[in-house]
Amino acid sequence: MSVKKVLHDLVVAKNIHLNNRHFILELQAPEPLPGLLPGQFVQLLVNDSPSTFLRRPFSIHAFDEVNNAFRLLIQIKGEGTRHLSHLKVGEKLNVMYPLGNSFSRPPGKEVLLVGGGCGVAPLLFLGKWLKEQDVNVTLLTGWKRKEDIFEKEAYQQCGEVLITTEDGSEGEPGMVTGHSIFKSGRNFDRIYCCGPDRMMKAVAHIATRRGIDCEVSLENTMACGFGVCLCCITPTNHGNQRVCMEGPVFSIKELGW
Amino acid sequence: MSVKKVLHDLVVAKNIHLNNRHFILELQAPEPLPGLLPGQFVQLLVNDSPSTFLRRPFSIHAFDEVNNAFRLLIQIKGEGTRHLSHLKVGEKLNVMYPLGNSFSRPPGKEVLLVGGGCGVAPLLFLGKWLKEQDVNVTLLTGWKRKEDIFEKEAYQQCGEVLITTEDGSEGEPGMVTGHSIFKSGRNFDRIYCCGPDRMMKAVAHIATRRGIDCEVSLENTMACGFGVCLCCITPTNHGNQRVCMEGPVFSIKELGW
Amino acid sequence: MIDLTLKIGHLNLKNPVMTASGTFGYGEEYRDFLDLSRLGGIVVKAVTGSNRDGNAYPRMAETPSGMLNSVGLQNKGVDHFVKEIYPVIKDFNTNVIVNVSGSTIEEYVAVAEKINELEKVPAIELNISCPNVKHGGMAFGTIPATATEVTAAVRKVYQKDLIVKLSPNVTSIQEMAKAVVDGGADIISLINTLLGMAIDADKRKPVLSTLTGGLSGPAIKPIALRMVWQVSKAVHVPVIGMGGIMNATDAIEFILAGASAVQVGTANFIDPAVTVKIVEGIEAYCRLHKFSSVKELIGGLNS
Amino acid sequence: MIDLTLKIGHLNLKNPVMTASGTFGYGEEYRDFLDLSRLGGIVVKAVTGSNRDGNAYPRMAETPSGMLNSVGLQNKGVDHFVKEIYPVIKDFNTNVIVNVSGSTIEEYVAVAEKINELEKVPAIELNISCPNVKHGGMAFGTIPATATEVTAAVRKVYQKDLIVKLSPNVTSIQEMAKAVVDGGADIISLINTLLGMAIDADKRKPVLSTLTGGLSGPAIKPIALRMVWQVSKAVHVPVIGMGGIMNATDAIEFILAGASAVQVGTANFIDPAVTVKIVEGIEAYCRLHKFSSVKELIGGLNS
Ligand SMILES: Cc1cc2nc3c(=O)[nH]c(=O)nc-3n(C[C@H](O)[C@H](O)[C@H](O)COP(=O)(O)OP(=O)(O)OC[C@H]3O[C@@H](n4cnc5c(N)ncnc54)[C@H](O)[C@@H]3O)c2cc1C
Ligand SMILES: Cc1cc2nc3c(=O)[nH]c(=O)nc-3n(C[C@H](O)[C@H](O)[C@H](O)COP(=O)(O)OP(=O)(O)OC[C@H]3O[C@@H](n4cnc5c(N)ncnc54)[C@H](O)[C@@H]3O)c2cc1C
Ligand SMILES: Cc1cc2nc3c(=O)[nH]c(=O)nc-3n(C[C@H](O)[C@H](O)[C@H](O)COP(=O)(O)O)c2cc1C
Ligand SMILES: Cc1cc2nc3c(=O)[nH]c(=O)nc-3n(C[C@H](O)[C@H](O)[C@H](O)COP(=O)(O)O)c2cc1C
Ligand code: FES
Ligand code: FES
Repeated sequence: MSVKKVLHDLVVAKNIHLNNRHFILELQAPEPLPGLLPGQFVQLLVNDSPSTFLRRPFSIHAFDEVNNAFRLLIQIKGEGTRHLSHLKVGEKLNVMYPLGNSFSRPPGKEVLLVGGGCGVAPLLFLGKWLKEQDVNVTLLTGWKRKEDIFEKEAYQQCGEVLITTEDGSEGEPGMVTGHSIFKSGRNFDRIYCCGPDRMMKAVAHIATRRGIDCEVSLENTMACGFGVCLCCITPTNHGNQRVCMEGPVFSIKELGW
Repeated sequence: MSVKKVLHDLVVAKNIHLNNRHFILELQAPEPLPGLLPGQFVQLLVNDSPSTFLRRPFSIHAFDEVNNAFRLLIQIKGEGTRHLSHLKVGEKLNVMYPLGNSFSRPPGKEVLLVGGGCGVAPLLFLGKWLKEQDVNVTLLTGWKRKEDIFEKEAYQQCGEVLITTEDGSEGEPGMVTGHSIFKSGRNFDRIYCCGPDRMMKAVAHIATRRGIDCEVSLENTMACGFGVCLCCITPTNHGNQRVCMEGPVFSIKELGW
Repeated sequence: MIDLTLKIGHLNLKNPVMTASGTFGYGEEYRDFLDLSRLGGIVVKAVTGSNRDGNAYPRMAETPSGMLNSVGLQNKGVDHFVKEIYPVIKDFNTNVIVNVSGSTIEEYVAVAEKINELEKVPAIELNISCPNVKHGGMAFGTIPATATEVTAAVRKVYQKDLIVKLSPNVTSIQEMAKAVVDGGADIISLINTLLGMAIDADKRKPVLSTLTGGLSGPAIKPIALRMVWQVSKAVHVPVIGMGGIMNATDAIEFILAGASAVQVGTANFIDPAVTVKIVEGIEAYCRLHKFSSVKELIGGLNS
Repeated sequence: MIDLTLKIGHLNLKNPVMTASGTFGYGEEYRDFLDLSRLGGIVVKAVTGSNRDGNAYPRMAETPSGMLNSVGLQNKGVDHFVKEIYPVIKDFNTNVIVNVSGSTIEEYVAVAEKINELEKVPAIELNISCPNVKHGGMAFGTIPATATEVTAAVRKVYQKDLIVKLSPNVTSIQEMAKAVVDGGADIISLINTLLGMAIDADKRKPVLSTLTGGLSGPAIKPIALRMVWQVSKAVHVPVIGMGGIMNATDAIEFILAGASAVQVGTANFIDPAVTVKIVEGIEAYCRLHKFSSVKELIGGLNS
């Protein structure tokens, strides 16, 4: 039973630049927001960007039900995201939401969240949601170097935060997949993972080997975002599925990873 | 001998909204401007307007050599001009200029300038330039109604200002072509005219009948503005001519009007 | 009151605005955004003889004012359509038209025969842009004789309105239009997508898994308008125009060029409620320009 | 040092960036904005047998990410070109290529013969998109046999490099490419403009005096890329790619698709210095991606 999707003009309540490639957009609704779930995403219409024809999808990074607001964590990749980074407080943005399925409740109380780069976006919302359900959250994030790390404090409110940096300037050196937590023998009821495909596949591989349940969130390129164009499909063990409808969250078993 | 054309990023020094359809952009150059002549135009690159692919041509409305600035008087017609109307002081605009020929020196000291609607744009620059040469300028402008009239004081600094309004709320009622000046027997050494084609043709007709020399400024749609695409041509008695190079100013004799 | 209704073939349309196949699913997903009964019709996505998985991901590339797709007719086949989809969509209070696709003439015929039995489907749209497996993969719609042949074969088994949708990837669209009229088309719709390609310069790879794909969106509007104009002069059957329609002004341009109705495709992805806005915009245009019926606009170019 | 030079046919290019015919005049007007000697070549506008006034105004319509033109080969004819233009442009320190157009095969041949005499013109580009007056106005470039015929006729009288420029308004661009190679083309350039139309909904009139015109600009890039890719696979002569190139990335996409060189058209109207920026951008790309020569990029798509 899915919530009705809506198209709203939301107001930019905050635009926080984390560094020169990442920023947070806080969008506020005049009317009560529909219920939003971790893993869901929105489709933004980017105005005034000649090379941005289609909407742009972004995961919900945080949800503030009291203030009728939610946040997106955005990495500047091309013209569309660059334009969004210049938005000023008070400007309006046409948003379609809520889209996609969501991360599911874990089968137990010990979970590991793994995020690489901007893949951390949905994990903050997920971490808070899990914590509210008394799940014990450990969050592992990978970065290039210490200076790139952002929002550590926010994540620490959800649980323990582990870090890897490629240059070793903070936490363990190397990639997330090399982190000692995977060799520690510590068990998890589920791993939730988000990031570049290659990283997710490597984590899925570890999870499979260790027999841990694992959900990943895919970011296939999308034309519509609400299930009608069939452009975003991924092969699963029950045929091609739409990442924007049956996903973006899939269990690695469905994906055959 | 034509001045070298340049492409410059100019700074918006002022954006003065005259009414909800007309505004003045003052553009300032960091380096000395080349000499600009009345009747010449510029090609603006409109950024961030998805439906505006080509540059947009505008006549030079006023030239302030001391401050390295010039003004454009712009009417909001579509997306391109709407975008320009939102420009803020300090923003930059890529401009190609100076383009086209210019109004020529009059053969005597008595001239009439006739402008309809936004066609007044080049006439302010022209009026000042003529006045500096001790030419006696009379300016006749036509408007829908009194409330639409703008910059009357500026024009009055060039000479006598005559007005027609379609509803008769100021000056003589009707169109410029019906103004009593044309029946007054007063003679002019030249009429300079700018506005919608139909109005210019009507003025040209009066001029021909009265044996008065007349120059008009055309606004054919343009792709390049500097003579290479051959899209802006107008038939003349010496073949198709480019409005952006051999024009925009033509004598009505050349045009066979 | 502005009269937006019209009749093309035997189809009664509430207004000239329909949705384009492959961009509107089976209508279901749009119900959050608009009231389907406000549309002139919806053309549901391609139905083939049996299940097709479609092409591999990536299937989409954004291009200047447009997009390329290589979905590849993904659908569960005509029997699934008849059993599972039809019962849901048959009571939409609008014309539900089925886009029929195939790889062989036999497949087209088999699908058309089964759709012919569906009471609440008043018309099919024959998508002849599909590659013909018996003809080296050249699309049915790029060879006049083949286009006539597939149209005639379907005509034999299909009793209701037969819309044939033309491919724009041809030298002479007029010739193709005549070919399908010869085959028995009641109505012509056009244009399908133009064959294009996108390359990722940094990765030095084609963006689409299939290398080439179909171009849609405003980028193709000038080509679509030209073809609609040519076809409406070349044949006497009604024409449904499409290609890059984003708003009411675009739709009116197609109608002026000679289309009786229009379809809206890619624009639905950007604004799923756009079709209803287009209906309203056409009505506003008629009011402003003092036309009492949208029928007065069809082919109404001054010269 | 990145090597941007290349040889196509007998033409030595400093770099793969040339200008497209009809968008660069005779080069003169661009001297305010760039140093012509930095370009691989310039293709001057169409030259015909005798004076042509071209079409009536309006000749231009802006479209989504593109424009339509219906200039119609306005030029003063080949004798005027030889006498008045050639002396001015012959000493531009770049390849000056003449675009040859006509309404009959005889006219093409007559022009090519005269250009053949011009020492400093190393190649002509045969524009076969022109309507063939003896063939009901169908363009030479839309019928393979006619394309072969006009190419072969010109080949007989023209000794230097013969570039044939293909029209994209065809069902099979590969077939056209083979047809002109059969006729003796040394090099193929493509694409010319796509036939399109623009309508002013408020005035209910076509925008262009000629009703239809040629579409150019980024809107057509996906179609152009696809055709360049198809042609470079179908024939063995070098290909010059164009259609919507606005920057170095676009140019590289064409080279990866199989073009040896590129031409830049409409983009010059928006930024008259764009070609030099594209040269610099290609060099920067090679440096970044560690190619020592641009030749390594030609057809260099990974799969
Ligand atoms: C369900 C979903 C959720 C997402 N959540 C977030 C998020 O929370 N934060 C965030 O920063 N980004 C997220 N993304 C990715 C984001 O949508 C793209 O980065 C954005 O659309 C790029 O737009 P652009 O105009 O700036 O770049 P473009 O100019 O469109 O592209 C720039 C480059 O990025 C590549 N690219 C664009 N989109 C994608 C994609 N989806 N996958 C891989 N490569 C791509 C292009 O191929 C190109 O090379 C999400 C994507 C999906 C599908
Ligand atoms: C040499 C020259 C000098 C000009 N000087 C001025 C000036 O000083 N002030 C000023 O306000 N405007 C001037 N114009 C007109 C101005 O260039 C156009 O109004 C502007 O380009 C419209 O851009 P847009 O994107 O807002 O509208 P668009 O969306 O491009 O067009 C909106 C509507 O206006 C029509 N239109 C656009 N350009 C023209 C044109 N050139 N002639 C007739 N109809 C047109 C279109 O067909 C359309 O119906 C001049 C034009 C030329 C050629
Ligand atoms: C994602 C996508 C899928 C499509 N699938 C089909 C299809 O299955 N059958 C068909 O006849 N046309 C299909 N089309 C073509 C459209 O129906 C339409 O002809 C084309 O997109 C041009 O219209 P537009 O520019 O408004 O999108 C598809 C188009 C898109 C963008
Ligand atoms: C205004 C204009 C005039 C053109 N004239 C010619 C011409 O005379 N001969 C020719 O072969 N191509 C002509 N073309 C086509 C271009 O050379 C080029 O093939 C086409 O515009 C596609 O490239 P682009 O998208 O970079 O402009 C013309 C194009 C434009 C826009
Ligand atoms: S993006 Fe269109 S179906 Fe998923
Ligand atoms: S606008 Fe291009 S020649 Fe005048």
